[in-house]
Amino acid sequence: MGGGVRTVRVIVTLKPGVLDAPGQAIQKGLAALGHAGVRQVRAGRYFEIELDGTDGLDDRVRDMCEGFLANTLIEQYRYDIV
Amino acid sequence: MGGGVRTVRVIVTLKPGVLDAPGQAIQKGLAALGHAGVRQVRAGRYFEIELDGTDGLDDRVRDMCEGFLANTLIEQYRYDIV
Amino acid sequence: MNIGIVVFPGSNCDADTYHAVRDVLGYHGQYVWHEERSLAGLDAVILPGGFSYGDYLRAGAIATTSPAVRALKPYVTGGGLVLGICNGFQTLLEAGLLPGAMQPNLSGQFRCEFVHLRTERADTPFTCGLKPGDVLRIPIAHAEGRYLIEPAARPALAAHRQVVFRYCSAHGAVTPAVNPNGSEDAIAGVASPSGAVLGLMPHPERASDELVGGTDGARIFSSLAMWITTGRRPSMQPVEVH
Amino acid sequence: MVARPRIEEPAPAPAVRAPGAGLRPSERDEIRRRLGRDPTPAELGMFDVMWSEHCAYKHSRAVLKRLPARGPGLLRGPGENAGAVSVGAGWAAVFKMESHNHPSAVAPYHGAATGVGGIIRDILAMGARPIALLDSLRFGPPDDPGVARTMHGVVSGIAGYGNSIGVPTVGGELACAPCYRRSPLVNVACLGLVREDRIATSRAAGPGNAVLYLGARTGRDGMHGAAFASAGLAGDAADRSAVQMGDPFAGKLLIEATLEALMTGAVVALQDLGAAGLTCALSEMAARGGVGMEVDLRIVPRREDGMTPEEVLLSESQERMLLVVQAGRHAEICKIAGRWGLAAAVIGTVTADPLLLIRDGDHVVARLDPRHLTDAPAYAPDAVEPAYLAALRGFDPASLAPVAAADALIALLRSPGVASKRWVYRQYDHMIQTNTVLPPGADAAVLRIREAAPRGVALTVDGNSRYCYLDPYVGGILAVLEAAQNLACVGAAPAAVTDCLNFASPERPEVFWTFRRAVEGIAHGCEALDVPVVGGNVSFYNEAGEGIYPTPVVAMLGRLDDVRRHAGAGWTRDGDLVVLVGCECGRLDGSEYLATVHGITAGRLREPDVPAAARAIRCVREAVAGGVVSSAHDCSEGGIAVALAECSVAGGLGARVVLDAAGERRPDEILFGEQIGRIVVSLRPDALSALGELARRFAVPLKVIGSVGGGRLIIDADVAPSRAGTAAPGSAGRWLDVDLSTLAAASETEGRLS
Ligand SMILES: Nc1ncnc2c1ncn2[C@@H]1O[C@H](COP(=O)(O)OP(=O)(O)O)[C@@H](O)[C@H]1O
Ligand SMILES: [Mg+2]
Repeated sequence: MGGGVRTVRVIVTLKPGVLDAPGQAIQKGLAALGHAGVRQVRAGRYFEIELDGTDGLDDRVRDMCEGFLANTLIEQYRYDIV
Repeated sequence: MGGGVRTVRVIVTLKPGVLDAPGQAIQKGLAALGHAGVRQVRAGRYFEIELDGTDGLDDRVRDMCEGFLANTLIEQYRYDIV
Repeated sequence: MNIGIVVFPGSNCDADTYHAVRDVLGYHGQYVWHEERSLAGLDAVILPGGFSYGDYLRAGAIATTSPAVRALKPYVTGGGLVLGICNGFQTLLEAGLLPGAMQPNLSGQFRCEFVHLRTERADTPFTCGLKPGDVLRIPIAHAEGRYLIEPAARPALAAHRQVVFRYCSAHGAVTPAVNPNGSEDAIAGVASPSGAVLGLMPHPERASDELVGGTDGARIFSSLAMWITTGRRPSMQPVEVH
Repeated sequence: MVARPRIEEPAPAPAVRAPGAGLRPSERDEIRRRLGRDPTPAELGMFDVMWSEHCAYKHSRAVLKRLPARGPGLLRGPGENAGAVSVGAGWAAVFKMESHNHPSAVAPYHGAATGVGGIIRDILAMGARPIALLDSLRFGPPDDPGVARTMHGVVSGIAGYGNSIGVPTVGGELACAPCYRRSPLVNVACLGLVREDRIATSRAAGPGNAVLYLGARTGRDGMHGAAFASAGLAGDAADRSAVQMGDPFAGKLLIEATLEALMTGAVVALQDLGAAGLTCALSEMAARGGVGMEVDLRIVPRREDGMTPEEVLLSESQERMLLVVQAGRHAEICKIAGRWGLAAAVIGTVTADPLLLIRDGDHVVARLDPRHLTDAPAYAPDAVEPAYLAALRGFDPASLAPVAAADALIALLRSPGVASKRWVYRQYDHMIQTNTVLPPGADAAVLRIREAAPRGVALTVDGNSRYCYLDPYVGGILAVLEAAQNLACVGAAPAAVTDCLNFASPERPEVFWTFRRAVEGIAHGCEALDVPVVGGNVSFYNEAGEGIYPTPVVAMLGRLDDVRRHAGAGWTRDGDLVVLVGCECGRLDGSEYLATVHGITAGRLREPDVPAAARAIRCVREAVAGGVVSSAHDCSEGGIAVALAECSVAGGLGARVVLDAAGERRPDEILFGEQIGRIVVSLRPDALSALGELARRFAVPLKVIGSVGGGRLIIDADVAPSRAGTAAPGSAGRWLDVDLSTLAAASETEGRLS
């Protein structure tokens, strides 16, 4: 198995079309603060994961996302490995 | 003022040194599900903002972050403009 | 005496606070809609608990954009008294009217239960009827009540004696076991240096009636009433910042 | 018929689904016959959802007629969004329970959260302010990490929604069994308060009146959800649109805006947009009022571009209401909506003819009698007694190996169904609105009604699915009696019942038989107590893999004339007497002891002596309300030993008790046997004669079994010398001697479940 430590950055957002109440509230808040031209805000979650070993990293990360970090019924995820 | 619509991606995380309880909980959750070798998890928030106009974008985004999206007493932010 | 209770669209302890102030204690209270731009004429303003604007960013963050919260700064400068309860406390932090920041409870969960509070400072408008060391039994109900203060601001907090309440045992002992949310130094309530602005996580309005929750919380409201009716003014304590 | 207008239980659906796919060939024929033509695609989609099991109660309607909808103080029974009973001084309590099982299985947090939102809006539709919530939960064994995740997700979802909107969750129940592993149950009841003369209606009326949309904007949420709650739970993770997301902030705004709108006097009728969205609200409101409506879908406020008329008609977006507003007064309502930051729009008008005319701009998408949609066909499924019952009834507890009493007690206290639920209810704001006189932890919650002081109400939710598995009829009776018994312990008299009937597929004759028997049992129990069933909900098709146990759940509302006269479960005073009200014997059949300690779910349940239990319940209520006793707690799961342990832990005081061990009965049966109508009370010695007086009046057995005091729970066996020879081996002497902190630690779940 490959050694070393890798950092994975995961972003989880709601699928398009799913109600994003936080995003809407933040958009309103920005407008109330006087920020003009904010067309849309989408809110999501971010995870920075330090992982041991480099083998099968994609599979491992996908597993974590599908089984835990995201609810794929309503959320989508993307990640990059640093 | 420059036209067009730009997308800004903001990531807000806790400053180093501030105990990241949600991150620790996720780390434990991953371990309980059998994911070995998860050294550390840091949790944060993610925002995808669609903005009208391209002028002074950096200043506008910094303003939004400092004054609103992040609590700079305990949080740090970074962003990129797509 | 005229106590204003600010109503945000997502406030949900506004009516409870009003009930405690008016029906139980017999003081005059009035609701103040969040779009109000002036707080003039009010002897004190209470920011009640709830979820001001849904609290989808950080608790209290979006509330700082409202006219009523923006009016707080001039109101305080002009000698006004402000009490922030739970979400109101979070809002005062986000608005920069009190030092520090809130994080989610260490448990990661909402907590609704009775806690004990040790009175650390009894010379504020909200605690003048108490003695230092008095233990109050009052409930909490929050998901984000872990009070943190950045290291650089800690000396000032101590020097100005800004910690007004700490979580403690029934006998007044401050131990990690009785800290319900992981707050730094078991801090449950913080005031401005003069004491004119107080924020606390526990809900005194829920402990103002013998039949529901006891009457320890009423002592905070009756302190405020005593302060106002006797015409006392908050005084700056001597400050030593190291 | 009992009020069962709509339900709020969408299930995941395949992403692509033809409209009408859920209809049977005979139903398609019936639609053509009623319309005298082929339905339009939109109409077909409307029939599909309105004639789903979920909305139409196709399989359950006939059976539900058995439930009694009459009783003292009943104000609204059949035909509205929720039932209502009087609580005195001109105030009405509105009460209803609903399930959100399927959504909670796939998205525990959001499924449970939207379940809370949905039931709250049913109460709101009656013009009432929601004042309390109860939750009844079933999960698989929590040592399974997947189950634990679901369980925590559900609890935090209920907390997330209920806490935000400021309605206290004051009680509930939670039980675990393997059959719920992939089919968790999430039932939520809501109580509302409204002045009797201001109870609202959903009957549309007044041709020319405005049909007004109020609330959050419409998106593609939960498309076809209602139709799919009527199919078994398939594991299709590709679907996205059947899961709705709630926005509790919008839910709070909707409560305030709706109540303010009602205060204007301009609102003629209203209903929430729940399952089947606009389709359901439009057709039900029109059909109930015997009128028609003309509606333009173009005007419906939307969240997304490019929605088709069918999508707008069927969307299950949350936090929306439909109002009929007096002609010319809609601007007042729109202004209120604006103040609360909600969308509002007049989307149509009421018409005299019973015709639902739905346009998308100039294009007519549906044109039909609303009653065609609401009067769905009903079916009488076959019912066959399940074969498994005979085998389970043959079980003989005499075959059990003895277990040390203290070990069994600790095991019982640790089991998730018996252990303290503090880990659950401390996540719920149970104090907000400052009316919670007796918080969760007691047998029932007690709320004061400030508007009608000194009156109060009590709330409990009960249902033992193990009993229903072994005998659904007896289980149904026992659910009702246990609820009443819990109310009695806090000093309240039963006033109204709402139920949630959770079953597997009604198309399986063995399942349908259990459904029918359970309803008959509930009906019998309610009739015996003279308490009306004011509403409820049926959830079928709970069968991912194995089917669930028949799980009827009963929520009961009680009245207290003087809310200050209540009691808790815990001992309050050293030296008080401990008295058992009701019969002394319990049985091991179907008991928690069998399940937890021996891993057996079997036995024959006896039909309870309902009148005797009802008398014991009345006796205890009078004793509590009359201030005769200091505490009261019923013996439920785990029998008298667990009840005594709970009284001790709750009161922080020990007790010394002697139980009759004469005769052939096994010690475990005496300690852990279960039976309805047994209540442990504590009282001052000088109050004993008053209690004896009550017991004689109600012809209820009474026995002093011990006294409160010390830091240990000690249970001794009393073997009368003359009969000592006949006592079961090992029964004499000291059965139990456990210190309080051991009991408390066993019951506490901190670090195990939380
Ligand atoms: N899911 C839940 N939510 C809120 N409270 C609960 C829940 N489950 C149990 N409780 C509370 O815990 C206490 C004990 O519940 P339970 O053992 O079911 O009582 P009983 O046996 O008297 O019906 C009750 O006050 C009940 O309301
Ligand atoms: Mg009970």
